[in-house]
Amino acid sequence: MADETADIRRSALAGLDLGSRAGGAGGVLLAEGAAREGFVLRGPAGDAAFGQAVEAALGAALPLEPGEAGGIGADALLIRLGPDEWRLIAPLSDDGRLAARLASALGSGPGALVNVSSATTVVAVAGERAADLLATGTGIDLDPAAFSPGRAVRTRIGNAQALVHRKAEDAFDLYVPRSYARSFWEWLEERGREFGAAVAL
Amino acid sequence: MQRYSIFSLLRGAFSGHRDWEPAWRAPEPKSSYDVIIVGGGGHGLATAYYLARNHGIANVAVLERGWIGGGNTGRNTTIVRSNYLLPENQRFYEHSLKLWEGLSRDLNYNVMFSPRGVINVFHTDAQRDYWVRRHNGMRYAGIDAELLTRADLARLVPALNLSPDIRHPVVGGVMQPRGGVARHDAVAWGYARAADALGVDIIQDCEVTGIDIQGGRVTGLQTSRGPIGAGRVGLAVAGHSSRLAEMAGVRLPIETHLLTATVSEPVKPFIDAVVSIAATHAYVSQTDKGEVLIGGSLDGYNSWSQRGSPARLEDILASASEYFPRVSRLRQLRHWAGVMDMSMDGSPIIAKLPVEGLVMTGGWCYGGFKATPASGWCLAWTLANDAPHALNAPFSLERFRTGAVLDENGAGPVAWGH
Amino acid sequence: MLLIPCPFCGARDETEFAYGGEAGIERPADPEAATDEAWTDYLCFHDNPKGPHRELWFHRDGCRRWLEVERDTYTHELGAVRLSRP
Amino acid sequence: MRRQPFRAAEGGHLIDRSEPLRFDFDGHRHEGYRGDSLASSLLAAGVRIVARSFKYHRPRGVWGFGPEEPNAMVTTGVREEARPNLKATEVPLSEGLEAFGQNAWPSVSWDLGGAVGLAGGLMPAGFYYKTFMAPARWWYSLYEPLIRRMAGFGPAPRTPDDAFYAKRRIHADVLVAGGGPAGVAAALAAARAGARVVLADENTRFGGDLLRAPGEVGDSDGLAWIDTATAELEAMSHVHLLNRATVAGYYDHNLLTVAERAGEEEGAPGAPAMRLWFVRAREVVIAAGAHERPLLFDGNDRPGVMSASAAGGYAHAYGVLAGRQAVVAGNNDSIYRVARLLRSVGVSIAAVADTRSGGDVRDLPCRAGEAVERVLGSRRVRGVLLRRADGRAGDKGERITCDLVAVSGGWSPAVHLHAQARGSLRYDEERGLILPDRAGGANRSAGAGAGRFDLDGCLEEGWAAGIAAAASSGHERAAGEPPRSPDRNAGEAPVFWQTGGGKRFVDLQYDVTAADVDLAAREGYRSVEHVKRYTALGMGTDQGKTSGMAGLVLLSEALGRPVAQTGTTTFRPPYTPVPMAAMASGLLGEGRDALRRTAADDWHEARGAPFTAAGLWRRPRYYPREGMDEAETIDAEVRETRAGAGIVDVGTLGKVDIQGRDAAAFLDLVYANRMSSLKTGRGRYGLMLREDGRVFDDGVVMRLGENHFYLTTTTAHQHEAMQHIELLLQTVWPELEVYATDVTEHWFAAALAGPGSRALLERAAPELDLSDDAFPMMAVRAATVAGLSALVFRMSFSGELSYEVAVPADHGLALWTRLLTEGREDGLTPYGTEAMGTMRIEKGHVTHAEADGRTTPDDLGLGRMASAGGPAIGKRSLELPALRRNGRQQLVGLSVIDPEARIPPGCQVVESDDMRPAPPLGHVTSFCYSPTLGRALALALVENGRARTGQTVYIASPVIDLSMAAEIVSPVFYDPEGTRLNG
Ligand SMILES: Cc1cc2nc3c(=O)[nH]c(=O)nc-3n(C[C@H](O)[C@H](O)[C@H](O)COP(=O)(O)OP(=O)(O)OC[C@H]3O[C@@H](n4cnc5c(N)ncnc54)[C@H](O)[C@@H]3O)c2cc1C
Ligand SMILES: NC(=O)c1ccc[n+]([C@@H]2O[C@H](COP(=O)([O-])OP(=O)(O)OC[C@H]3O[C@@H](n4cnc5c(N)ncnc54)[C@H](O)[C@@H]3O)[C@@H](O)[C@H]2O)c1
Ligand SMILES: Cc1cc2nc3c(=O)[nH]c(=O)nc-3n(C[C@H](O)[C@H](O)[C@H](O)COP(=O)(O)O)c2cc1C
Ligand SMILES: [Zn+2]
Repeated sequence: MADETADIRRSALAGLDLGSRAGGAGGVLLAEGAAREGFVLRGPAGDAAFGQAVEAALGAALPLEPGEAGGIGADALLIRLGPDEWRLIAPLSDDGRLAARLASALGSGPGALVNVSSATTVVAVAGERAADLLATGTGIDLDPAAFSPGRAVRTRIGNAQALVHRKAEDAFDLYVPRSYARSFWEWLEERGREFGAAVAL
Repeated sequence: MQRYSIFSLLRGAFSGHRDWEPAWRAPEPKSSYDVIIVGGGGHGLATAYYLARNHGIANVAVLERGWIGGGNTGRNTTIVRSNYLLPENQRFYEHSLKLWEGLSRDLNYNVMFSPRGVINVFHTDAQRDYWVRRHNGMRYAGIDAELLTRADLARLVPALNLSPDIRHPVVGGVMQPRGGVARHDAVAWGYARAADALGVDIIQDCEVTGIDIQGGRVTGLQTSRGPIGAGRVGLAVAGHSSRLAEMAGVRLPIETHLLTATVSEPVKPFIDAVVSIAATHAYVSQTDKGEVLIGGSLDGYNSWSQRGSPARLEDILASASEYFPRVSRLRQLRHWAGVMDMSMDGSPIIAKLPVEGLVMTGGWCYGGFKATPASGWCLAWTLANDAPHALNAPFSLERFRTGAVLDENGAGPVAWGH
Repeated sequence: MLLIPCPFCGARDETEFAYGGEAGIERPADPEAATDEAWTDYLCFHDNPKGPHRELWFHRDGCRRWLEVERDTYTHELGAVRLSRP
Repeated sequence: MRRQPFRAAEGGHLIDRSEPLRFDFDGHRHEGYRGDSLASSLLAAGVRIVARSFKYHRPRGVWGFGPEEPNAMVTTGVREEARPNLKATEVPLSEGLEAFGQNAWPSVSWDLGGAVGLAGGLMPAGFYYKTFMAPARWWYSLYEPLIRRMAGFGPAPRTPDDAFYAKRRIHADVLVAGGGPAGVAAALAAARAGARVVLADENTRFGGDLLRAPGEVGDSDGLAWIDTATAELEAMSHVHLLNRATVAGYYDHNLLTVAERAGEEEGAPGAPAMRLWFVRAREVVIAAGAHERPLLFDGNDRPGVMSASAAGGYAHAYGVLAGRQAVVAGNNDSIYRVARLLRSVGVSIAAVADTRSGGDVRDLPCRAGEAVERVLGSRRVRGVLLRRADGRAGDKGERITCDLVAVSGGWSPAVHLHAQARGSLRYDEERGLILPDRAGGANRSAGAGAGRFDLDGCLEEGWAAGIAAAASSGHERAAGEPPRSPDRNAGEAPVFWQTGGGKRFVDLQYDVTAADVDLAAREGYRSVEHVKRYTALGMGTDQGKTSGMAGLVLLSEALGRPVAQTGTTTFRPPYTPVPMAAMASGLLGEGRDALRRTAADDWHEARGAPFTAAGLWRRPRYYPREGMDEAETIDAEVRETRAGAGIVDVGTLGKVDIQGRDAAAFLDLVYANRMSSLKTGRGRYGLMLREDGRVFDDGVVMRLGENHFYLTTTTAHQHEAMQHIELLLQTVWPELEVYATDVTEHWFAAALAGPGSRALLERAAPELDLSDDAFPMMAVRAATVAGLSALVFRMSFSGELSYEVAVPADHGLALWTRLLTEGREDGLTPYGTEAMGTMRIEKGHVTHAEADGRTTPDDLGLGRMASAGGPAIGKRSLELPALRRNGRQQLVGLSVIDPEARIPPGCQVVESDDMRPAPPLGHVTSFCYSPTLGRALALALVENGRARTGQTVYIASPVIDLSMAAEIVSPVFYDPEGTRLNG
């Protein structure tokens, strides 16, 4: 299935021809992250049945700390984004299996699951100056003590809203709305001049 | 009143300027007045002046809690125009503009009204349709209005960015040639001096703290300088309207908001018209002293602080730099904010309140400086005749009860949306 | 620039929020039964104090919750902040 | 002649003599050293006149040392590169720098504008309010242009500033503003205690006043201690040291802006010209030092009259002699220190005049109880007249030859940041100082900025402030011992300001004299704010840093009231001017407003489509064709769609997923018409009202399951609609179990329209039964279309048989291109927003041009629809009298009678075609040329419009002098029976 979609799937950044911009080595590297599946999970955090259903379906506990990004297996995540909102992120190769399990576990109980896989574009920002680059456009405190690796928050960066997943102290995945992605990328590159930002493929 | 003219200045030069009289007296409050105006901004002072001049009512005091002209009159971007959409507003603001045109001579005080043209530029078909329609409507109301091509804009405002490659390119504009700017402080001072000369008492450092009402009728005011009796009371306190009305037990459809303005360091003239930019809501002009004067939209939440947010400032300055790229080479000198009386439909209230003898002018939103003469003129009429003039009859309080609101922007009952 | 302590997200800049005006205005339970006066009170006649104010803010770029914030409209000092719907 | 005649042979800790730099001032070549400021190098070169004053064009020299400079305003760079209004004291010297004095022609030393000064008598404060009034026209046509030309300091900019400016947001426990002894002590203490510290100072080097005058800390040189301390701070990872960084503004909730002139730093190629920091600090320590005050005497603006600490500073920091022979005059002990500093570089001291009686120092030519009465010399200082300070009668005074008058009127603490934070101020009568009182945020002031003038006191206060600030932000590690200094002399100055008469300048920049202040007071401008606005005192680019206090005292004297009652004007940001380009950076173009693109955007672009804006989105207007102009192309797109099939990108519509037990009940409250009666698999057009009864938004609601809906909003209102839905769910009906999710970004959608659309879709989605029975109007089905999983809705905006196909946006371009390929043989026509608009006008569908926030459902002819549902949002308002009254404007169609006529934008609808003022009946909301009907059509809102059907009215645009007759008709021009919806 993944192969079949390869030729029909088109990134929001395709028109930028990142290949032609690649190169250079500076304090920060920008790259388009691999496309992923995304699902909005809604439901009552305090409802034990809901929590159990999620846990049963995913094999991982429902994250309850704001910004907590719970791992599901090796490469899927469930992130707490709001009092009744989570984001399930899974590799394309999962092909909707996690979501399907989740949907059937929720059954007719309270909650909702919505596919938003195409809604965001992933921009990876990494390197020594990665946090400084983000700090040109966001007001959240990026000090690792305040925003530790492994966590994820939704905020505003520059000209777009972004879900920021801090993978490591100096590596971030930004999930930005698809229609904003090009403008956001260009903004990021322009702000990155200060750090000698380079584009990686 | 000592007349001002080039000759009086010459005389002054020879006497070392020792003989200038105070522009207005600093009287002690009397125990009572026929009419008291609360608020020594442009509107209050103009009301007092027109009461004395047009209606022969001179036993009048203007009470100002600080110094006259220190409210929004002293902190606005000074744009004067009558380019409104709704007929009620067109009629009123055009009356005001006509008063502006003769104001310096009327007051014998140069308020530097400068009809250099007010231009609105637009970027999309929808904006074009709206602005042209508005200006066509002005023509039908007997108001001057013109359509500008990009070539016209290039000629009138060479500093304007007409590049097709910017985010929201300018596709055209409209202009009210008779619109312009005026020297804000001079408006307060000129009205004060002229009113004082007709016998009005201007009392500064006098805060109104209560409104005395007996049998449903206003009888006087409590102030920081003691009680003062009053036959009638006019409120002209802009952002403070709801507080004063509340003293009389009246609630108003007005909220108080923050609006920032800023100036650059002064340079030689390079922007001669007033330009408003639809896409980013910024307005730009250059003062006679040389500063580029820039305004934008509200910070967007209730506030009496007179201190705006740097985020709004970034936004305003980015808009100004986008459309006047040369401005980016200047430096920002100072910024400040005002206490804005935002009404629930974006139009003013000049009306009798549900207490006998109590009237108000307020709810001026972004646009009350230009209204100063007509607001004073109408409020004076309403006070003198105990009934609104046809010009201000639509600006009633009842319209918010009946739904007959005058919503220029179609924003609905959201004060900060106007 | 205000720093609003969102009970869910933590302190965030004002620019992440949209303002919603006075909080706690009761919508008439049966609008059809409300008098014009009561209805337009609800629509147009709101509190506008210089001082403590209870108001709504939408955390648009964060948890997307409406918050009820106590804020002094003169000093901008903040008091209690809670989620409008817990 | 020596290149730098006024440079001492040695000394100057800020300069590097091994690196001489050349520069031009007003076209003359000079030389200075790396590390010099333009001011110090001009002084070294012997240039004394550097600017002309604002009003009278009097010659002006350097007065100060830093940002307080009121006089030495220069322009650097030529023509396109010119930067006006820079203070020579703040411009670092660089190789090849070109600078020009301002406000003068042809040059500052020979300025023809000086003639204006001769008419000075005619120009007292506020003179322009008193004249130029008649005839009215002359003000605007004659006087004002003249005044405008005379005013303004530097040249108007000719080009944008396209240097790179950076921004950075940062959080700190403690921000220390000012890096003098107090600030460095505070930063060190706080950092050692464990706090995250930002220390910002506007100078190139930390040290504050120690840069200007030596001092001792511990038992070593003060600057050496500063270096040690900053090195320790530098090494800590939780500390940020910012040089050349001015704390510009103090805002709500302890957000401060810091403008760092990063580009001036050597060895930082590619550094931004400036980096604007937004520091969110838990605590702030304000250690901003103090500004030296002037003395008022006749001619106190002559080049050669200078702040004493600045004169000393030029000697100490740059090895520059601000003159050969100096009179040092003042009212406090600092003048002795300055005199010695000057002497140490070779300035001969002609006299040290102390207004006080004591203070005699043997090694200097002291004159106790004496003050400068008047300056001699017309273009620059040639001497002074000294007189008894107590103004004894009969005292003729003594003339003393000199070329430098270094004056100190005491110090004014820099309370700007404290005041910006809305801290209160108090006036210390005895010391003549305005001091910070109650703090207006989480901040504390320390050192000279808080009125402590001895070095030991500054260190002590700074240290204590650092400890306290760290503690308040939760850091209490032991910080060690505070630094101390043997200097405990506070050097207090009695309040003393002026001597004699003559032209005594208070505000050097705006040429405000003591007489002007007096005049303002006599004319009734008695509030300090009135005096400021009437005379312009303190409104210059220096914002009155040196003049404010003098003005205040003069006004108080004129009014006979205590200074404390006079009060100050309001301190406002920025502390010193900030480049507009720095504020704007990152927010230009798409940086401010992202350009939203649909998934098929690349295709539209490649096809050469011109775009139109729809909110932040861009949409293709039409697809250009060889040999056709715009109008012809649009007509063709319409005709081909109506005759065959067309496809349009509708990816910009807002889309919301609604789920939950109470979803249906909730939608009944949100929409004016009922939604709960929808069957699964079916959709309905819905109208959302604002609570005031006006139409807010419209769209289609589809029921995908019992508790699952999918709805569309207009492109313009997608965010507002989502916010509105959340507001209702979270504040009005929190008990409802409904989850609303914005899925606008996930879905791409294209509409196939036209009689040929069914056949085409049949081929693209072979499993789908498209017969009217299986797939009726307003039905929705999941299907595979062109090999992609999709949702298909049958609905119509164009009035033709039409299907909307939605796929995840990542597949959007594939869907678009596959459908076009599929439809090639049917002549499938891609059409843009223009053709779409034309077709919707022909069908009388409304958009925001009609639903403009003022119209009710009934106004738009949708009254029946609204009355169908239950008590939804906005319904109650429809009962208000003004919304029910007769005579409201109603939506009608206008059919232009002359088939050749075309409607211009922005028309009014009127009863007569003479275009004379008259109240219009209404206005055109949307208009087009209808290729289908062969004439121009419009939708319009017209007073009592529906009752006027059949009448002839005029569509008119007076601004272009055009009008045309039209008939009022039903707004549904095309296929009113709707038969074409069935193909
Ligand atoms: C930044 C900004 C830009 C603007 N730009 C424009 C523009 O370009 N064009 C335009 O037309 N309008 C503009 N406005 C609006 C305009 O400034 C105001 O509407 C107008 O000046 C109001 O005048 P006023 O006399 O009603 O109020 P003010 O000048 O505010 O006067 C009200 C007075 O009432 C006094 N007062 C309040 N309470 C009491 C009390 N209890 N007792 C005694 N006195 C009291 C206040 O101290 C104040 O002096 C702008 C406003 C701002 C803030
Ligand atoms: N009578 C006297 O002789 C006399 C009077 C006053 C001060 N002093 C001496 O001055 C020193 C005072 O020490 P201190 O540390 O309090 O002050 P300081 O003047 O030494 O240092 C303050 C520093 O803050 C900087 N600054 C001010 N505002 C700023 C802003 N907004 N942004 C960035 N930087 C800013 C200044 O440029 C300066 O470098 C002591 O050595 C004291 O003895 C002497
Ligand atoms: C049209 C206009 C021009 C101004 N020009 C200047 C100026 O050149 N210099 C200055 O310091 N302030 C200028 N100001 C701002 C005032 O100093 C002051 O900030 C403003 O009137 C608000 O008052 P406040 O700051 O005392 O609250 C100007 C204000 C206005 C309304
Ligand atoms: Zn939040």
